[in-house]
Amino acid sequence: MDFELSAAQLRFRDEVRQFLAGLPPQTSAAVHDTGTLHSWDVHRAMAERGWLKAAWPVEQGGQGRDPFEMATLNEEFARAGIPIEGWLIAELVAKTLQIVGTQQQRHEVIPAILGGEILLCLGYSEPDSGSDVAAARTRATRDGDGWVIDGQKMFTTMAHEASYVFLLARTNPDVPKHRGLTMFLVPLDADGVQVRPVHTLGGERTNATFYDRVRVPDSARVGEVDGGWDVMMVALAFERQPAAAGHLLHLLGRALDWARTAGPDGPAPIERPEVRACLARAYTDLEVSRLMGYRMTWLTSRDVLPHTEGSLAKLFSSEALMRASASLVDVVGADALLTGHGTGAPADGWIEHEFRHSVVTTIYAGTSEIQRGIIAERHLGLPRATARRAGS
Amino acid sequence: MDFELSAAQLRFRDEVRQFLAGLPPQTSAAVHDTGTLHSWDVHRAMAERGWLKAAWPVEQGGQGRDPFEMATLNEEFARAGIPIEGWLIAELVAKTLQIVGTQQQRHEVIPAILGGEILLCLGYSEPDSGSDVAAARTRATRDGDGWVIDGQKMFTTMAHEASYVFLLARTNPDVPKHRGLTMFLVPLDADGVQVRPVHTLGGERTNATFYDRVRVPDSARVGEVDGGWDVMMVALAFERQPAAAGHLLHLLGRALDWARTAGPDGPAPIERPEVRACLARAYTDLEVSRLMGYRMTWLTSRDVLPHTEGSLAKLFSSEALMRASASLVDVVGADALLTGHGTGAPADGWIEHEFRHSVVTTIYAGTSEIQRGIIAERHLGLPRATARRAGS
Amino acid sequence: MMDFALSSEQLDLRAGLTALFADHSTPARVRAAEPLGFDPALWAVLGGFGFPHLAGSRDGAPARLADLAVAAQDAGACLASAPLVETLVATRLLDRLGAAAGDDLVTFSPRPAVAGVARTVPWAAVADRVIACDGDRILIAGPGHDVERPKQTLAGLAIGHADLTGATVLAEGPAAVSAFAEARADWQVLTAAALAGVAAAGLHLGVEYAKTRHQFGQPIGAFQALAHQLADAAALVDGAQLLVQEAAWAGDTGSPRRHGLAAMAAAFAGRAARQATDRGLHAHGGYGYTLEYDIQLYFRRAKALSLLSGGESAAVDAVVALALADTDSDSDHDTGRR
Amino acid sequence: MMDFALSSEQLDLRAGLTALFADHSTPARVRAAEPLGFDPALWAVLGGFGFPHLAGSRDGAPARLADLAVAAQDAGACLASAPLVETLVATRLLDRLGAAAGDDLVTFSPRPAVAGVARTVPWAAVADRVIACDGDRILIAGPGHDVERPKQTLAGLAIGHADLTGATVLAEGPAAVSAFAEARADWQVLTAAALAGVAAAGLHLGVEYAKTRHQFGQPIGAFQALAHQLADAAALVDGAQLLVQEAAWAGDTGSPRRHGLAAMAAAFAGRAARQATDRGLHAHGGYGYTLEYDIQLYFRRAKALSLLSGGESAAVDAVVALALADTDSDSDHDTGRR
Repeated sequence: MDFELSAAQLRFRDEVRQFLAGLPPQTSAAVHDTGTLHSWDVHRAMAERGWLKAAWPVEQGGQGRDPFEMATLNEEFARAGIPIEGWLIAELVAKTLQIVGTQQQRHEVIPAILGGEILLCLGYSEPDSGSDVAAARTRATRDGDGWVIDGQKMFTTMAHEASYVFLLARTNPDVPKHRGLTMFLVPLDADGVQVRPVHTLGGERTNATFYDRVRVPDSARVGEVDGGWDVMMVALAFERQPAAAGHLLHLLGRALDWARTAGPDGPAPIERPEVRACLARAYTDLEVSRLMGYRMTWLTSRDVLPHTEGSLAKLFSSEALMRASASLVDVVGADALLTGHGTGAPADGWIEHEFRHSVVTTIYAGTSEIQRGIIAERHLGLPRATARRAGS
Repeated sequence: MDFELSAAQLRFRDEVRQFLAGLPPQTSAAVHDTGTLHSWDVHRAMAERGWLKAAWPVEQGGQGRDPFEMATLNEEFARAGIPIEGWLIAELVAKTLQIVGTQQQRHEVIPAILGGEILLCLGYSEPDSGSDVAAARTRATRDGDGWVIDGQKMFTTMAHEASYVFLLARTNPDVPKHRGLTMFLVPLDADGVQVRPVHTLGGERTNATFYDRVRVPDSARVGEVDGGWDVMMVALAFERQPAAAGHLLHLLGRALDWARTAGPDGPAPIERPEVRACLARAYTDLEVSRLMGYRMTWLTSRDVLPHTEGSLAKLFSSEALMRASASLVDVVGADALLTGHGTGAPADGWIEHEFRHSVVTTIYAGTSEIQRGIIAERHLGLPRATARRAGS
Repeated sequence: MMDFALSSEQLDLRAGLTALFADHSTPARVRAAEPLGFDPALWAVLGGFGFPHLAGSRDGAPARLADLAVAAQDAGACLASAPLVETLVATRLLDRLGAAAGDDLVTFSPRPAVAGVARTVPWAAVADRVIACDGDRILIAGPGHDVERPKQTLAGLAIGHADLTGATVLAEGPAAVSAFAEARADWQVLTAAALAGVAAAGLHLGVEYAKTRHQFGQPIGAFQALAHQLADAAALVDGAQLLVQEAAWAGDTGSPRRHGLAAMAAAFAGRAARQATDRGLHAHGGYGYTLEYDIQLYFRRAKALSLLSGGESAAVDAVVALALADTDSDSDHDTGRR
Repeated sequence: MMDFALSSEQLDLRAGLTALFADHSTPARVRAAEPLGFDPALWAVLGGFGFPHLAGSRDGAPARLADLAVAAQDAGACLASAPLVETLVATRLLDRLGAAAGDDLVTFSPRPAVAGVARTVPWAAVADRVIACDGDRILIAGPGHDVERPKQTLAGLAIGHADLTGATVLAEGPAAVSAFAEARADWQVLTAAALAGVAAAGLHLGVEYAKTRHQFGQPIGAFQALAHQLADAAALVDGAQLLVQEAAWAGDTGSPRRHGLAAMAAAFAGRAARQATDRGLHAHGGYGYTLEYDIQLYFRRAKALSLLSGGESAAVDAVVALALADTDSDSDHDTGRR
């Protein structure tokens, strides 16, 4: 049993911290204020340091960083409040293409991703299929050597900055829903693609994307025809650790700064018992969230596929984030009504910001209900329901 | 809108309070310590005052008390911690017999109940049917002019003090489960009846009762053959208000007494912020529970059948009782490990006692899950499920 | 004798306001009034309806808080972008102090001033005058008073910090302290009513969405886990409505329990509104997080009003005092506990 | 390098104890030991296994807290009616103070004495000696010390109040304060381990019951509402186990985070155990409330150990101190937040 990073891992963490310390002041606020949780400046600076391919083997031009180093990199960016959504999504697709992509896809797309030239977005969710993602209705129809895509995707975050959408489409409506799906890599500048902004409670911009007779060659297909579900499972296994733990880390940092700073009209908030109780509860939940995350990293480092550890981590950390941010707003009190960064709001607006953001963390990447269902069935071995009867 | 009892109602409340004040000290502890939440002394004293038939019309020998007076009587006994389970169960059956019983049953059984001579118990639950009470398997088989009863009932509280069990039995196994049940009034001294004590976490004694070829005449039948479910619905409508609100009232009284008494080693607990916060939360929940209860009384007083008001009251007050008693035990601290009445335990052991008792209030008379189901479907109009699928 | 029914006057008031808000406080209008959160056209219509003057006494009899609570609840349910609660409270306070209420927009600071500034006062950014308590004095500032307007707030409400330098003294000494306590209790009851309205409407949005949204072959509201979360919220919403009614009645009858009940109602209605809108939003899945759906408006308003009222911690002292007073009054009859 | 795996020694220890408890700490034995909660025969068997001496140092190297935590967790899972945690803590403390541990049953008071009395000390009712802290002194009382034994307790644990009059001073001054702080942290970690064991076993009982109990034509564990309550509890149980491991490791490595983590682990494991046993009991329906089912034993033990540890409020100061120290240490690298 060991709960410490190795000396090499700590060295890399310090390198990341130095990078973050060298960013212009207000980078975090500026990136958030654009609504797009991606900064090309930061992205290119990361590319310069080779970090976009840090996890890639040295023989493939990467840095051969181990899973703990990668987790640390994520965590330090989260702590500093610098969003790297764009990179995380693109890297996830790159890793998936490395396994299931064609040689052409691997050679054309992966270097552009890892070099920091392009971003990608995920086209899974649709207006009528969120939790039930396999119910996707966007169609891909054979057209000679290629395909024609028609439909709509929802929550295609980064689509307005991305070059491709990694798109789940129905190619066979006559088989069980999981078995009639195929994955495509669709260029967002193709004719017939439209991107409409969707703004959110947390201030982030996401998008609805529309596909009207969009033609792609068969080389845009990723994986087998009707094998899209399997491709998506590969991609899901690469999903980063739950983002909620990173948000909790960021929130607690901001909250602790706020709590130990004396205000003009009195002692530091941390002197108040309800502030201390709230911080203690939240900090404990943060520790547990981080341990759950590091355990997933540890499994990855041993090439063990997580079983239900991911669901436990996702459920716990996102619910903890909601609880913590809501209570912290409460202990800030009426002044928490004041919001925004650089406006004189308490904790420069970050406590209130994380509160508004937190609600989505129990929704995306599998709602808390989905996670509880997985834990109930696969972790606890509870039976599946056959039917629900009256009043029960 | 009015939230005050009338002068007559207040006079009756004072009468009840004077009665309770005149009981020997430690009556509450003594009754609880027997495990049987019934005192024949108290019961007979109530009978002397005519309170056992207080709700009965004057022309039938009762006192014609209105629903608010009856609610007040219940509440004052609850506040004083004097259990009247025995009377409440017996009265419920008396009211049911008054509507659906035969003339013989009304003349023989009701006066004995209202005179304080006999108690009854309810034989609904079985080892394999708790929430799903209509799944009862205890059989009643025709035998000449009478019936033979075989089976087992669970949670037949008061059976060891009662003269009859109001028993739900299956008379027809070949129809949908709700339609093959019949209700009987079975004498507990009949041959073949056995009563086995079952002790509980809260200290109360309940019973398992066994029925081995128990013969009863057809005159023991209550309501139509295969009409038992309808009879039970009549009885359910007479179920008193949720007992949890009364327990919360009792708990808060004890807790406030404890909180404002200075200990040997320091100031009164009520000076501690966490004690105050806990009391304020619990007292607020008590006020809401009482309002929900009084609203049901008000509906009764206007001869309106409650719709989902009972479920809202039951769910809220029992969950509030669990929360309140668990938190109060926590603020009492390590000394809450000391238990029992008259042993020097904090609050004479009552906070810890209500904590142990509270867990059953979210289970009996319809679990919280049953109540939430009723509220979801009938109060909110949410649809019933047809099936539950993977992970959701 | 207890009676939970609304009076026919209250039912008429509700019907009138429901119609008014359906025309003049649509979600589109609520959005258009953001970020400040004030809709002058709606305010003018409410003025035509008689607000806030109908909070004053007529023929010597003060307006009933229970009626005003009906109005506040309706306004909350439609997220009315108008200073209804605070102007009603200010009108009642001026009435109580024997001061004439003009046609100015007068708002009320529910929290006492600190260092001569009333901070985070709802509607101060658009009010002509601000009433606040500073020590044992009740002050009224403006017009032309110095108000700092924050750039952004969680949910409109035209928040401002009002500098009370040079403000007129309306009352001082024990009479002022006591009048402020009454006004604060009025504010708590009416804010609780608004929160109960937000809670009920937010829950309703979640329930209606859950009835129509299908996943895994059935409406999501048929999934027990989601349905039960909404049922728990429904119990809180129901409790909040009852508590608001009782607290308003206590204010109208001068019950000694009125201050405790007002604090209780504000805290509980805040809890109900936060949970109902939170679960209502969650029921919407990813759509609940988008600005295109209305539930986020309710979610933000619930938290904002709850923060203004100080939440549960602000109610502790008043509720504990009520609990102790009730206990003493119940044991006047020398029941004791056996 | 992080490693979450138990060592082979720990796995062996667990296997040995699992077999031992399966024979000597059955539910029947746990019931038979009530109300006092002490099973002398089990204690003798544990003595044969090497408890509590194996908490002492061997060849100059102190026993590992991580190993003792494995034992405490197994004991918790079987509700062992024996003073395992407290005697291990006492042995480590005596070892640290250079005092010889005899064959006496020596228990440890996790809370300091008040007015010369160590109140509510686990196992004081059956111990030969009691170690307690009074001001800046560590005292050891007995044999023949004056112990008041409460008649009834929530869950056995042979609670007693020990009068420390005339007790022997083991240490005093700053060294004593610091030694007590270490011992208290040890106690928190091992109690957290016991609570994690209670939590996991209580949850397991609830889950197994829910798999077999049928209502409305299906196992009740297939109803989403119940299944999801158990899933939430499972996440807490999992978190408690991780936190116990980390806190034990921090104690063994002398990490400056050890006191904060020990307090955190005790508070969190208490939360997990309370919720897991509460939901486990609820899953049993009416049967959970009867003394015939084992879940109530777990429910009571979870609350009792949690009360002994002081729950979450007792952990606040240590956790806040940890949070501040972590923040300062992280910003030594001058990252700042952007």
